[in-house]
Amino acid sequence: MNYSAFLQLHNEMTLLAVIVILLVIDVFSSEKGYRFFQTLALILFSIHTLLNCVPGEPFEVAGGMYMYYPIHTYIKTILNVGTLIVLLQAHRWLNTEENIIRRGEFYFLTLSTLFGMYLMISAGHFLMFFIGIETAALPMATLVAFNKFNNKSAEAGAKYILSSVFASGLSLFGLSLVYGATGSLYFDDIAKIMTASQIELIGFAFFAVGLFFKISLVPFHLWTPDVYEGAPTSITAYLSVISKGTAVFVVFTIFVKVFGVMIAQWQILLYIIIVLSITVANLFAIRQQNIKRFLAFSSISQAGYIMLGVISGTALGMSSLVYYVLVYMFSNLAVFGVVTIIENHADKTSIRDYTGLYYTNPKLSIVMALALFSLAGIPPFSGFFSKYFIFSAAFKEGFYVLVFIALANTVVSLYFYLKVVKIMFFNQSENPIERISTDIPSKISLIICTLAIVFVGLVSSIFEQISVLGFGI
Amino acid sequence: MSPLLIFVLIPLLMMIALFFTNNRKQVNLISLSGSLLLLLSAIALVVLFWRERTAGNTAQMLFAADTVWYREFNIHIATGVDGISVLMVLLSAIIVFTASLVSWRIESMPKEFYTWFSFLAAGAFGFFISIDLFTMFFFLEMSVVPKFLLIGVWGSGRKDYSAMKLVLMLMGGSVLVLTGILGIYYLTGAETLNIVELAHKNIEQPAQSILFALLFTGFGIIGALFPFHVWVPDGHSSAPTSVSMFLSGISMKLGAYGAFRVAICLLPEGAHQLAWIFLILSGFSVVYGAFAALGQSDLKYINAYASISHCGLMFFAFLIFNETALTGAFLQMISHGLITALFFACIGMIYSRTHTRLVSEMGGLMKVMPFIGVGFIIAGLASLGLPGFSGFVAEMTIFIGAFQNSGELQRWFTIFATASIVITAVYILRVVGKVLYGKQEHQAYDSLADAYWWERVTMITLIAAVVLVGTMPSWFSNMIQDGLAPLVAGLVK
Amino acid sequence: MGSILENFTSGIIPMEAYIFVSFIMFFSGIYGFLSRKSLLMVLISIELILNSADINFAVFNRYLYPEHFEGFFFAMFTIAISACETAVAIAIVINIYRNLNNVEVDSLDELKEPEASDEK
Amino acid sequence: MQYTLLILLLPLLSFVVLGLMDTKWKARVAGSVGTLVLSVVAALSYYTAWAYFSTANVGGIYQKIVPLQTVWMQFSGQLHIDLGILLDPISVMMLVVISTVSLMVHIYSLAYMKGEKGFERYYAFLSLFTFSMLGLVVATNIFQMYIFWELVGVSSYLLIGFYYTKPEAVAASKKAFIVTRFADLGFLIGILILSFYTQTFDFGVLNSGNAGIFASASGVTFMGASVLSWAMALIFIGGAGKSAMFPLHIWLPDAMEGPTPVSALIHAATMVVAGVYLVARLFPVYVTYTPDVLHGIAYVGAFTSLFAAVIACTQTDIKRVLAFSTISQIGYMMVGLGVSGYGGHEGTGYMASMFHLFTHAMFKALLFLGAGSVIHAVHSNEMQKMGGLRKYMPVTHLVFLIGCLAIAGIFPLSGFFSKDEILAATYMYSTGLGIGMSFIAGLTAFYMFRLYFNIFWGKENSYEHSPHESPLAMTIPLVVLAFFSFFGGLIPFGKFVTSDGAAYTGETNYVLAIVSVLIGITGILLAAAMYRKKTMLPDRVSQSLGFIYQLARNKFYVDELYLFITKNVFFKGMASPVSWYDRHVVNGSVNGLAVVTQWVSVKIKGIQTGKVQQYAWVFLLGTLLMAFLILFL
Amino acid sequence: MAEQIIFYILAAIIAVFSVMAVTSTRLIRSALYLLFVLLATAGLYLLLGYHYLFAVQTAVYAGGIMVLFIFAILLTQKPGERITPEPLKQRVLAIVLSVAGIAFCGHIVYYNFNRVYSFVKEAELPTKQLGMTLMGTEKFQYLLPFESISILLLACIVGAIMIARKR
Repeated sequence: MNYSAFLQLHNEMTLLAVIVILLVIDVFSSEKGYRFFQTLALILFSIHTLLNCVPGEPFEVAGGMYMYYPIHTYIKTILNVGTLIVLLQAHRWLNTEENIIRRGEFYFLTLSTLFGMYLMISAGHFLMFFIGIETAALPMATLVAFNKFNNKSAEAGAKYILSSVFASGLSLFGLSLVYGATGSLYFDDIAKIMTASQIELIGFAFFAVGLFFKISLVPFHLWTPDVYEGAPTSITAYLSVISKGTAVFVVFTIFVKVFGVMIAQWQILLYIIIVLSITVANLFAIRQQNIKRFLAFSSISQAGYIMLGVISGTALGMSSLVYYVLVYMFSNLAVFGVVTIIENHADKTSIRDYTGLYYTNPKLSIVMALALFSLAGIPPFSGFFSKYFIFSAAFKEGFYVLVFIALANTVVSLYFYLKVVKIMFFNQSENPIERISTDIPSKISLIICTLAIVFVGLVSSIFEQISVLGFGI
Repeated sequence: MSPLLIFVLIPLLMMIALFFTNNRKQVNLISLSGSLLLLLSAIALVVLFWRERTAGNTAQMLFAADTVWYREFNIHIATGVDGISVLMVLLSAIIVFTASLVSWRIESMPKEFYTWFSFLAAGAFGFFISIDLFTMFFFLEMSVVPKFLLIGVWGSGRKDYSAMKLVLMLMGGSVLVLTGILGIYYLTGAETLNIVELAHKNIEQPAQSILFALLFTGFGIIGALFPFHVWVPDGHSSAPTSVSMFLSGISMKLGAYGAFRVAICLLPEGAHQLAWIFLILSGFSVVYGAFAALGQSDLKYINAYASISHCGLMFFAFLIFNETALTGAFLQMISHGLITALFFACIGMIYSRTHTRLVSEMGGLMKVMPFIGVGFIIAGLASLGLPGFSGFVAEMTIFIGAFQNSGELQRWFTIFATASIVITAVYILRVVGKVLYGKQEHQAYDSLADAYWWERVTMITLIAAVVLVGTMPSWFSNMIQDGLAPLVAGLVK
Repeated sequence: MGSILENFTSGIIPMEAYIFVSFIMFFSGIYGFLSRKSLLMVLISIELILNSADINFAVFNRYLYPEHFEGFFFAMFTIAISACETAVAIAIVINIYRNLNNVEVDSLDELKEPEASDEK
Repeated sequence: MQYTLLILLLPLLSFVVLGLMDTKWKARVAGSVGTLVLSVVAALSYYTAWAYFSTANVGGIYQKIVPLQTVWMQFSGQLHIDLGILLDPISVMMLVVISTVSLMVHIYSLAYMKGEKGFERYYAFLSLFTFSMLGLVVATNIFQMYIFWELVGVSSYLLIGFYYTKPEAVAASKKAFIVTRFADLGFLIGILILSFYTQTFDFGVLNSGNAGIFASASGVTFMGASVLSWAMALIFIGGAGKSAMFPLHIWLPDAMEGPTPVSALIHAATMVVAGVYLVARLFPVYVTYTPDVLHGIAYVGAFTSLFAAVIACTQTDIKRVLAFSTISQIGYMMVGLGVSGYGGHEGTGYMASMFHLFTHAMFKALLFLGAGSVIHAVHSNEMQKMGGLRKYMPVTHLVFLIGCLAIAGIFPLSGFFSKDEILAATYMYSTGLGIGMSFIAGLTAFYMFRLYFNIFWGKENSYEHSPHESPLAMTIPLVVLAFFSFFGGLIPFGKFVTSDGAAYTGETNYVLAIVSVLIGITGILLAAAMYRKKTMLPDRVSQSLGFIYQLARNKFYVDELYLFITKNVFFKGMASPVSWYDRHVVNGSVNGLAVVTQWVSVKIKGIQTGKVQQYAWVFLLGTLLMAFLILFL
Repeated sequence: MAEQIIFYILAAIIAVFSVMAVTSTRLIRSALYLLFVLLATAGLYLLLGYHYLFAVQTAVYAGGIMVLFIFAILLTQKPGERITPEPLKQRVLAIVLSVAGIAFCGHIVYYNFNRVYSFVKEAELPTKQLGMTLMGTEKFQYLLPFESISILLLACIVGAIMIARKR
């Protein structure tokens, strides 16, 4: 029994330390000290992020139950940065009267789900993985219902937990079948034993649902718009970026590493799901009026694009995928940042309310526009690069038609992204959103996002770094 | 880093500089000096290019430079110019210069306007100097954002609809192009995206034909090939003047240039295989556009359809696959770019004064604004292919070249396409007659001002260019043939 | 089915019997989840689903792979997880009750696709 | 003889300078500059003619001289467009004609256009026209000819539309340009076909008689005719457009909306004979390889001639009468070319045609300028507003009479000689055609003198302010032209201009000559009887002719037919449907794509009900389908 | 023989009460039926020789979760309140889907587990060994998940409290 091995998990450990410190402060601090709670939390979390951003050598802990590859550092850092941005954006919202007493919980729960995601990423065993997925899901449900006196938020929480539990029930069932067929729950062992027998296949099908639910791919996406609409905006951002990003990464590793034998089968599956996800989500997105609902469908469609990296099943696909997540995170968070600010100040979430935003809040609307362009994949913004790479990765593996369909769908997605831009820029409103003076944390978050949107693509070394490590899996 | 990148850097620097401006004077100063600098650089490029050539440099691409960007995907920032791209850069510089002048007194938000406009320019220049498929596509796509905003914010009429339609259709074209580019890259198995190197690689049939169809259609959409031209009338007519000039002067040329450089040169077999389809489409486009122009009543629509007709001729010439026709095609690109820019400039000037673009509501403007009127007539005469102006040279080269093709279909369609010169004459003269001649429609027009100095400079620059091409065509055709020579060998069967 | 009857007498309970029981439980749960109106009933159904998976794990472990305790522990941890999940779910249900004064699934319909779209 | 370049460059320079200066110069300065330049050009032309005819005759044959030639555009292969100057008998003859008439018009306009707004512009355009026309005639290759052909067209357009505030003038200019452009399309296609088979544009090569260059076209037929015939016929269409042959003649009468000196220069003397010149230029090709086309040209010319003559008898606008007369006379020239053979006696027609071109230019310019002088005095184009002017305008009256006699072919005026040669050639070709042409000659005499008597005799109108003789600047050119018209016929034309370059002196067919003169005199007498005094005779005649008279008076409704075709077929039948199609079908299909997308989007919203159990339903169904797929696919 | 009988009794209980639990119209009865099912499941674990699992199942499910359910039911339902029956269509569809699922999965599972299984009849697992396994960090030892799940529990408690409390 070598407990010192735990020290190797410094990423998880420091996060736990942050969680525990915050919990203790939340519980015991005085009224005065409490004022600096958020600042402290942000500083602590930033320190945690900085401490864990350098990749090390691969290792295993607990007999392969926890596995580390250098690429994990990148994906976790991406998540850290994303979470940090979300926290920055939530800063003002948490300082409002009704939330101030709950902000300790907010930090605690958010970081707990992040911890769960760490576990998902680094798991080498389905038990760890399952615990991770539940740690990421259950506190998340409470976060979704965070505005508990708000009917929408409560309803969203209920919908989220019901769907989530249903998904994990199916997933668990599938897992039991996989276990029955292979006799192990260690990734490596399963990969060795697995033969793609029928029972394994059916187990896989049920198991995959749990993940597809998290990524919200069609047809497992139906909860997404409702939950995104109802949840507090910061949580929606968190859900759409961090939660989804993790799941996507994990899908890749598990599909390739554990279910690599049945690559032919899951490629067919993903083929259909990708086409459905992109198309259906796009079709829905074009008629949305609520910005959050709109972003929900946008994120579903983006998830479909991300899955192109998975379907390729190659190292190139992996690095493209991580890169895509990175870019998607910045772009989406920029949009959510603006949405959060406007919701907090003007309490407006309908797309129509954004009419003429450019004429009252030019900076906000430009950030939003850039982010939307990036999401739509228009150069010179990073979104273009990430899309190109992910298409390349899939194209290289011979998915010509799939790539073409996905590309054709970018036209539709461009339409609805531009619709928002159009509303913001083209016409002046009679009843515009007032001029907003943004709080400093939100500003910082938006600046970070904007810089990233512009430069992540142009600076090739970022991708090079990821791609060097992409071979690690 | 390639010296050619200054063509991208200058607009970007302009954007940065514009960011710090806070009044119209500064904005004008920066836009004027920037675009003038671009124009001078372009002229310098032409001179340097010829000096290099006469010094015996026979490399296909001059001033070539190659920086690795994304190693994983063999994406390089590869730049280089041959005779054709030099001319395209020159054309772009002229149009950017004149277009920035035309909007000298744009009413709302000049700073933002010029910022986006510079961005637009950067994309165009980048496209022409790139010889890497990825960067070409990158720059091609880069213009989507500014176009959308420029039309939507500063446009007129059904601008929302037009901006959206334009961008979506161009995006549709880009989708096909991107698929084609990916196809070329992965199916050749080449470790490069450089178009010069890719030209030596081969792709099996039928993949080559499929890719050609994708690429040519894709670029065809951008270049307004029938029946993918529908963005043109709405887009051009809703855009503000300088953007209209840019759109028809440069943007549509991006499509044609790409169709040649990428689709035809890299996929010659596919091109030969499918030429007949596109030949019919483009030949039809020529006459169709002319007829459609005849049925319009809005000046910008007329010119938009005229553009469709003229651009159809470029595509038509590409598919003839002989050096004469190809030379003609590029001459036509230059010529049409200049003429249509001149046209749009004049229309914009008239519109800004009369606040209508309907032919029926104008009349007798020649008396009120003779300078603009003369410019308009010259644009019209050049457009209908009067000798001495560029249009004639280009069209005749195309017709002669096209008729030298031994294929029956090609020759029949050449004859068919020549019909456009009559129809063009009809609608041009109709417009000139209605707008400039005859009786004045409204008394209020009496007090309208003639061209201001910046408008005069615009028109004179463009007219000078048009006349230069029209009277000294061999300077230009030599440049073009310089670029074509290495390419044609692989094309002509 | 023949083998089950045969095994009935031979002394060893066939594994399929366990699995069959768990399947019945699982799909009852599914049925409940899909059809019942009360949120609490839905939660009860979920318990059934999770529980059936536990049985599977335990049985597979016992019958097929007795050398390690993978299934055993998985079942054990899953029980804990379902406890967590129930706790959270019930908290949320109570919150719903507080807000809406009932626990009907169908009353969760404020968030849905709007009827009309503002497109022309 | 490189100085000939100056003949071209000077008018161009004049155009550029005058155009750029526009209103900055005083009208007088602009006019003088233009006129001065033109006189230099004219002097140079005369010198060139003298030099050419005195030096270029080698072995009895006039050589073609190309003093200047430069490649303007090089195409791949052998094709290239050159710009150069070709001197041969017909081009030199044309140089003389153009510069003479142009100079006269320049001088004449100084007075005629005095005080007009845009005087400077007028002179600029005149210079441009002169440049283009000179460039056309000295073209060394067919493409250069096409280039200047177009330029001529545009300068004609600009000059007709000189009074741009007058809707009729604008319409007329448009019509002229478009009709000729349409004809040019044929020209262009002809050039394309010709160049495709011969791989050359050069007249020198085409006319060299080397059969080798046409070898590749031999045996290629299309719709029963050889492809070469098609090419040459198409080229002729180009010529027919400029020369207003039926049915492309409709623009010419309308073109009279332009200033009268312009009509004299462009629409009487020079540009309208470009078609004749074109056929003459390519005559060796026509006559050797496509005689069928040449015969066609003869019949087209004859018909046009008759047709226009009949119409001319009924018109009341004096400029229109002259315009139809022009058409008729050009028809004559075409007939002359059409019936001609190559060389020697066979080639009489060619020589006669060129001769007639020359004389016609003189007397028609004279007639137009005379008419201008009348119009200047009366401020109207209508015959009814005139009458008895011989008292007020003696000089004009005299020169006009000379012009009328010349065109009527009365010995010894110039028209007699040239027309007689044509008739001779025609009779040589076909007696029937000859009789027809003789009849037309009679008609010509009749309508010209109808015009003459109506203007200068007949009942004296009451004028608001009494007409007076035109100023000197106008009468001097008239007198000069009258001189040429009178004595031009005495030039031994066959010595200079023949189809093969060798001098030829035809023997006069006296019978024919006498008969022709008699026919002419008959026409004159008839006209005198009807119009010399105010009688009821014309009305009665026109009434008795009734229907035919109405047809002729309305120009056989050709204009209306055109209008119908352009309006209903071109605009309503093509342009409107195309733009409708574009807006609704092509555009609609793109918009339709968007609409369909929207529609689907609305249709599928049903799966997003907000009911969590329904979600689970889809969820499970999806799972089972996935399992099914993965197992059985 | 007794084992078989016990098994089939337990199986019957599970099957019958599972179905009843999800079809009953009274919530409190449903909860009770669920309790029976859970206890019967515990019995199955006992049959398999997993005594420790039996204990956990009884304690956590029957002891903890059921209490939560009962509380929740009492909190939200009036005594004797019946749930209005669901529309027939919804139920039929659910039945069809469930039966289809059972048939499909049963088919696949039944015809694919053809490996010889070795049911080793042995006494209860030694608890000490279990404890060591739970606390170890080698392969097939479960300290890491054990620690991780503690975070989950803590987080869920905090979350549940946050949602459920009044403020």
